[in-house]
Amino acid sequence: MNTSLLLTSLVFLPLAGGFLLLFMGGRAQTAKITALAIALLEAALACSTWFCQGAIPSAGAPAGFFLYEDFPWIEQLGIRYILGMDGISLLLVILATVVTVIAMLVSWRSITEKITLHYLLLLAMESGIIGVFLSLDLFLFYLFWELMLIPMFFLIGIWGHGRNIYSAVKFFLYTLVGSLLMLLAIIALYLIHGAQSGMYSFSLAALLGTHFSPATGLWLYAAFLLAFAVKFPIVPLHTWLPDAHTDAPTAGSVILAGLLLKTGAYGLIRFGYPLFPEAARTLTPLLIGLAVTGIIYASWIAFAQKDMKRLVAYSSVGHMGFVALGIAVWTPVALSGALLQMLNHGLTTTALFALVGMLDERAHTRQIEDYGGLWGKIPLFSVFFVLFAMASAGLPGLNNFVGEFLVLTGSFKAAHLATILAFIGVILPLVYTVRLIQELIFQKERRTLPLSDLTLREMSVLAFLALCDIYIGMHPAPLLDILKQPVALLTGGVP
Amino acid sequence: METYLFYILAVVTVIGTILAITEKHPVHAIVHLVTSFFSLAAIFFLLAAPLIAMFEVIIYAGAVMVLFMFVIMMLDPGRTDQAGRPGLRQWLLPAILGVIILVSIGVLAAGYVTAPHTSSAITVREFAVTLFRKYGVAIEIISMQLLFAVVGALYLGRRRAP
Amino acid sequence: MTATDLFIALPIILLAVGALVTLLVGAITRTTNIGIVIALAATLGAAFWLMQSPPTLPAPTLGLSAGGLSRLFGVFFCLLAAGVLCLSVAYNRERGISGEEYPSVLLFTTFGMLALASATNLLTLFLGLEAMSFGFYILVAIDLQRGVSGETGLKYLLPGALSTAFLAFGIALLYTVSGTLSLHELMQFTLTSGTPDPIALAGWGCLLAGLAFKLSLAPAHLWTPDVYQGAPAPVVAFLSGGSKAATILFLLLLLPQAVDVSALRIPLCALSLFSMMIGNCAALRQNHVRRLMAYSSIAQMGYVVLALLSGKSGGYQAAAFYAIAYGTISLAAFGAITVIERNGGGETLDDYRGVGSRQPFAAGVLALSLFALAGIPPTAGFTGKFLIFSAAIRSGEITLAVTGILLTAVSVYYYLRVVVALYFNHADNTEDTQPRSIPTAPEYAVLIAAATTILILGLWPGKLIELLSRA
Amino acid sequence: MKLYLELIILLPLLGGISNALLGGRLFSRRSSEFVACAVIWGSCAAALTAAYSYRSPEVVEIATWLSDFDFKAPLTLYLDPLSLSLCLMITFVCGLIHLYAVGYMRDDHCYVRFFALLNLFVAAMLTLVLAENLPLLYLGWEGVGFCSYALIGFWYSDPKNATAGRKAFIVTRIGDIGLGIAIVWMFELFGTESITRLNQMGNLLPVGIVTALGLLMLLAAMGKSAQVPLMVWLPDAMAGPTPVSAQIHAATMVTAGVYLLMRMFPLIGSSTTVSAAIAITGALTAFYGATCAVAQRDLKRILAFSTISQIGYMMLGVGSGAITAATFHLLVHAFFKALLFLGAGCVITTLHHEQDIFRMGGLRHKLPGTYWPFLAGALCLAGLPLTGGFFSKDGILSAVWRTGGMLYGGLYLVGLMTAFITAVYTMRMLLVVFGGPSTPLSHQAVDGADLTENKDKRMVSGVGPLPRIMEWPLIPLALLGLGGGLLNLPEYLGGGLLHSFLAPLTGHEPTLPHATELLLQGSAAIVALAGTATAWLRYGGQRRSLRLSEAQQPARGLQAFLREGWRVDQLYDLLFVRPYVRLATLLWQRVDEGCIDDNLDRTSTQLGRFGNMLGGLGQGRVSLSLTGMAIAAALMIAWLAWMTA
Amino acid sequence: MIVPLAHVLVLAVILFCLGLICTLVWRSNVIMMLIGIEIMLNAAMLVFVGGACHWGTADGQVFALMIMAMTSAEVSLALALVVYLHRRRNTVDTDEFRELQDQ
Repeated sequence: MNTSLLLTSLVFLPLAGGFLLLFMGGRAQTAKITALAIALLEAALACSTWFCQGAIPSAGAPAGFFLYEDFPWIEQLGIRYILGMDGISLLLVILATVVTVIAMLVSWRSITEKITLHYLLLLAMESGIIGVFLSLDLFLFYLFWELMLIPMFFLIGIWGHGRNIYSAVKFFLYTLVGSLLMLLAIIALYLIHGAQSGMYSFSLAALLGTHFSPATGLWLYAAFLLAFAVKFPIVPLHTWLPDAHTDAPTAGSVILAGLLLKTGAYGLIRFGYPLFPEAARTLTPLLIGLAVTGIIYASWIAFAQKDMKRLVAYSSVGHMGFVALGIAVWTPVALSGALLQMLNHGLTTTALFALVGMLDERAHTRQIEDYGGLWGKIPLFSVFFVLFAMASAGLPGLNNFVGEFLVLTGSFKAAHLATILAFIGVILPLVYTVRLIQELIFQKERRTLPLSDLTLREMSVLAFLALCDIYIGMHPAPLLDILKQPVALLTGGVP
Repeated sequence: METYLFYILAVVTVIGTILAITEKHPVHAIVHLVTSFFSLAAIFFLLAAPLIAMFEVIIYAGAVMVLFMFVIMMLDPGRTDQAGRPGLRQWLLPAILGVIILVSIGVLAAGYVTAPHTSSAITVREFAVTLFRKYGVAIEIISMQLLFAVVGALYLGRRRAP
Repeated sequence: MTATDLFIALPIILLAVGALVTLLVGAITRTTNIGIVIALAATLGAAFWLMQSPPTLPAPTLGLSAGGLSRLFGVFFCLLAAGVLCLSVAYNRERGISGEEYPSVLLFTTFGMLALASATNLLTLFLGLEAMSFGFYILVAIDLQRGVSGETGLKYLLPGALSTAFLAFGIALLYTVSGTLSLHELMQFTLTSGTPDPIALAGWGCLLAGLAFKLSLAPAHLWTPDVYQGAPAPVVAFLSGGSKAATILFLLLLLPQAVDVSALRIPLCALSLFSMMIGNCAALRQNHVRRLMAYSSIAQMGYVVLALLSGKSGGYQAAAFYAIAYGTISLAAFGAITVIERNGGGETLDDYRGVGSRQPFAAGVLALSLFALAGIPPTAGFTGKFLIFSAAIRSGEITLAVTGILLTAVSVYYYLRVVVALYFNHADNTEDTQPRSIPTAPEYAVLIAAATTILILGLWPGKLIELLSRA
Repeated sequence: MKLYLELIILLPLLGGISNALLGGRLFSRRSSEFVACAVIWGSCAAALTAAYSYRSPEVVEIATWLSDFDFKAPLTLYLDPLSLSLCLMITFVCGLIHLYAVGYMRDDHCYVRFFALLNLFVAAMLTLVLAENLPLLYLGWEGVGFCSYALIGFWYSDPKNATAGRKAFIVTRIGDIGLGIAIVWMFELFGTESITRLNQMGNLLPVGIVTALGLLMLLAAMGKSAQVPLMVWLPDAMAGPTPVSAQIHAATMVTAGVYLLMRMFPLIGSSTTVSAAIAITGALTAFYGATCAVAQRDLKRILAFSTISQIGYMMLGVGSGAITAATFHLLVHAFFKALLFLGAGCVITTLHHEQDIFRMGGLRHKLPGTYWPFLAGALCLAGLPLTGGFFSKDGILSAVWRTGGMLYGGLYLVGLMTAFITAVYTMRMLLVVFGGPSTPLSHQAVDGADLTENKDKRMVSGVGPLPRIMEWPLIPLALLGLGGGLLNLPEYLGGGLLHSFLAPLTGHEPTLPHATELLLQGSAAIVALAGTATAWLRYGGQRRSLRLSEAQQPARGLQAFLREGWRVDQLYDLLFVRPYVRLATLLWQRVDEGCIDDNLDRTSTQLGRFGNMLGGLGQGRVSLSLTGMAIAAALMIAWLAWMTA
Repeated sequence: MIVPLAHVLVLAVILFCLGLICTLVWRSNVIMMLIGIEIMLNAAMLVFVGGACHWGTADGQVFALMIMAMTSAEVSLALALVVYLHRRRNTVDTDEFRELQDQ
């Protein structure tokens, strides 16, 4: 199998497909189907990379990367076009393609205006996100990093509801403030490295060996951390997220929770820690503290929410706290747990947002107090809802448990107190989850709402996600095996 | 002798200018200014620039000031005083700014010592050579500009249907 | 005058002759468009000549040169003028700006810019700049149908004249110190003299004040929003793109030669800081799109100054790049604004509501250029900012760089406000009353060209950077 | 052996899944019920086969589960006497309860969900019991928790039921924090999660750490086994259908905590502090449960408090190091408590879901098929001599006595007192429910309207006679309860079967001299009889109607205090629940939105205002524009002239 | 050179500042503002002429001449504008023209 341009096609196929959609302006139905076909093709392509793990990478590829592409781009500035895929990227790319397909499917009917544009933006965002997961040149990374903001901004702004404009702008600004400082840090890194080695380059592999004075390293790392922490989001930089989620359309929420949040964690794993190991170590207590605070704080707040989407959004913050904890302690088990948790959170929260979106689509309200007794009315929906809610609450046997448990196992050694507090944080999700289930699924119907049970399309999406959840919950070994090598390389653990 | 003349002319220039800018009637101001420009022209003459001195008199004191005069007459023959002289308070900030610049550059300039440069007098011929050889394009530009001044003025001045 | 001189001067002559011919033709026939066609031909011809002519030695008798930077900027000015001309056709027809004056004055303005670009001495430089400004004095007030036109002219002319006085005085002081007007000799003087002469520095103070007006740097920026609001949209495109670029070029030609930039650091810092701050903050709640763009341009020029003050570490290239990038973005943005306003749209954000669906093309280009101004990749604006901040960090201006980047984040807010108005707010009933209007072919051409350039400069800026670093 | 063990767990799991996926569509009602019961009995058969072929403790690895770097937690099962005996008990009792449930749920149209969850519960419970490593145990642990939650709230349309389920889930989960921390801590300490290996390594550690681990696990056990102070969920859990109460909240799940402690006893038992803590918890709980049970008037709540109390005994046993006795009591208790619940279910079904004992009466004649087994169960519970309950309870008490010392002496007394109270409330229940004349059920609310609320919204189709399938599972249970003593006879009667069976696990437990043993048993018997007598004096014969009329009045004083479970619920509500809810809103609106978000918004507003101010500087005057330039010039010139010169 | 260059410079600066003050002060009369600018430009010319005299090169004089020409062009345009504005609003007070400003 010739894999020479596989990664490039992986990145740009959706974008190219998106442009194809431009020429279908009026024919919304065709555009929709084309978009889905492209997304499915992309997913197939992504899955095909699974089988490339044994491939012999091209010369110059860093260890662990089985697919690697390196071309000159802006030579005058030492900017190269470098894409690479290792186990971490592989899983996240597959997640990205899957979540995009799901995002398309869940918004199949709810989007009624500017349909073509909607799907175009989804595809563009997929490109951006996959680009983030694959690029190994900081300039390229930054490009994709910013690029994925714009489609999301439009998604929230055009098809959102409520205070969608406020939320869209807030989302954009919040994330931009962080990433702009990161841009400065990237430039500084580039200059420092250039001054040291005489070779100006943005390539991650080249920059890894740069030495800093502790203060410089700390500042640069802080800038990186800020950018990633906003995306993560780590408390107290999370306040954009509930707003953005609440006001975004279903597809937007799905992608936001399923993918965008992962980019922050990914960035920290791929760039933040490896580039500034010493600074990272210095700030580890801070990150651990914030992570645990986030777990407890966000889960606690989630309990008080009245809007389902907002509740799920806060739960996202809490769950990502585990990821942050896993990354912060940077032990092999915790890190692979964190990565798995990213995946799990991507699947579970996607499903929850999809479910909430389905309710919203039918009854046009997201207030918890408007619902009740769904089990009697739409049992199929309810079964899935309980399943995913339980997964999100960390019920063993379902996927989230695996990630959280590995994170906690791995982090206990490094941070006793934090882990103990995080354990307390484990039950808080249960508190709001059972409350949500009770108010929504149980009790009596509080208002007569035009609800109908899942359609075949919706059911297939949810069934797929449910299977993934259970599979990962019961047999995470294949995924953990894929992560083993890259994680070992990053943390210096023995695979 | 010439040196004294310079200082006398300088004083006249400055006084003329001060009178011009404090005069509330524009026509009077123009008259003061013409005086000032005449003495400035004399200074130019003293500074070995007879040609510039001539132009100063012809163009500035003559053409430009007359143009001003025309416009003043045209616009407002009867009500020139109405606008009135600016009040004292309005003078404050400009005066401060002016003084800052004056003192800054003035002090620097006063302390500015240059090696006496053995300069030969600049003849008209030299002037012309410099003008046409060295700065050929400049004449081109300035002539275009004058042309377009006419174009612009005509455009602005053209009466059109309201 | 040798053949070389002629070759070098040809573009300028072409433009001058074009301007005169336009005037003459205008006097003979009243067909409006013929003037524009001639002007277009002149600009494109000049651009073509500049592009294909080989680089040559300076022509001493003319005070002109055809170095890399001059030619690059010359081409840029000509193309910009051509673009503006294309934009003006339909706009002027609708606004009733007729007559040969418009194209010929525009040509004259371009002529001034080109003269400036190829100047080798301070006199030509100064006169080129003044000719350009002079052209703009007329252009901004050219739409006499509008009541505010005269006021616009006044607001540009008076400060312009004052800035001329400052410039002249500044150059005079420089001349007094060095005894030469030639840039080349000036450089040698600077190199030999060691510590900068205080009088020369005072002259630089005057110069900077004068240029601050042209670049609309705070605190000499107050004219900008008013003029942007009052002038015809294509003229604003030219003013914003061309005159700024020309002024930057003026500085680029003068700064490295005539003075040790480190001596000017604090004033430049202050100018940069104030401009970034005032521009970005004042635009935040601005509802008038053009005023908003004016404040944005104030801020953008602040970034350019940041590049200039870190000139030695690549800042000059960055500033040059940014000048061109910003010019292109301005053309795209104001081109789109031209189209939108021409089609009966108002000028405030409220009027822009729903334009995204009524005029998708223009709105798309406007959004693109706004994102470019905000410095979002992959656009020219991002590359420009990237270069500027690289230079700033390299020269150690960390504080200013961080402030600048934070203010960039602030600036995104108001750019987004426009985007929000374009796409997110649905106008309540205008959807029906205002039909979808289609840009004319020239407008299409210009907007597509500008948008493409923005993207190309964002994705493959290597070529331009190389040209600049060679120049 | 691997196959048997796999079958034990897989059968209920498959039954549950197939019922969930196919039930209601492909399966008819009958086949659904059949599948549900068949898998449990199949599992029971597998357990029996396993027992038959059991030679020595065995570890069976089925598949990998969690495996990451040095962390390994495969799906490994461990069969030893303890888990085997529990397996047998669970499959058998659950099999009977499933059969019973077929009758009990005959009118409910949500039977698919019911049976699927019930099966899943059994699977999870068996996983818990058979797990060889702690994460797997945790899997089962949480699995039973979830099933319990879903089944308590089975009749979800009543908010009270759902709330009860939620409460159960959350409170047990609080205890799980302890288990979770213990698991990861042990991994850090030993680098393994295998229970067998952990149990061998207890002596490698300083006592302090063992104590901490033990206390953490005790916390988990408190949650799961409804021990003080986490016992509040169990009485409310009675909101579920009665088979659920019998299966989950009496026989199996609630004993999981005890099981955990027994399982890990080799590790944690080396710390006397832990033992004492367990014992104290147990004794306190036993006393608490018993006192509360005395005052209840809801049949199922009486049983619930008695369960709490009985599990307290088991904990007491564990705390005294008497694993055998605790296991013994666990098994016997499972039988008779299941029996009691099932009997109560029969009563309740017959009476149209009336649960107030003071509105029952005379059922002795009406429901003889229920009465006699129920009587047997009550005798066991009351600990009347020669019943299984008597022997098992006595085993625990004698173990406590044997441990000796001030503390255990006191605990013994508490245990004895509790035995007395137990006899009292058991007999009270028996006498009030079955004794007296048969009273027609009055449907007018007498006092607490809450009691009638439990008559849930299911459609009750007539009073039809009790289905046979609901009565006959009582009989084997009654036999086992009564004859349970044979499982582990006291030493002087030839020694216990269970004792020797468990010996490899528990090692040699010291025994008391026969005389002391007899003395202790005698005193226990006396206490039980005294209790019975007291109950008879108060509720027997004519006095019963007196109490009935007394019960018309709302409860006051001590009685109310006890009936409301020492008002612990209210206390917790005040201390934890309300602050939690309040703080959630507070954090959200004051901190998240009020502080972080509002400040950001305010900053941006201020920035905008500042900008407006800056924009207004020009005022549209050209003169100011000139002034601005002049200022710039003046300042720059001044700076350049003065600062650089 | 009959006087030190410094004295010429001082005179020029004085004139320049007077011109600046005139421009800034006379906001009520646009014609006076223009006059102020003329004074400033004259000051610049003085510096050029002085410089030319000092260095003995004609460049300064040429520059001064060009300034003169440029100024007259500028003044003519400016005055045309003044006339135009006066025709519309009947005033020469610059502060009367405030249609364009931040709302």
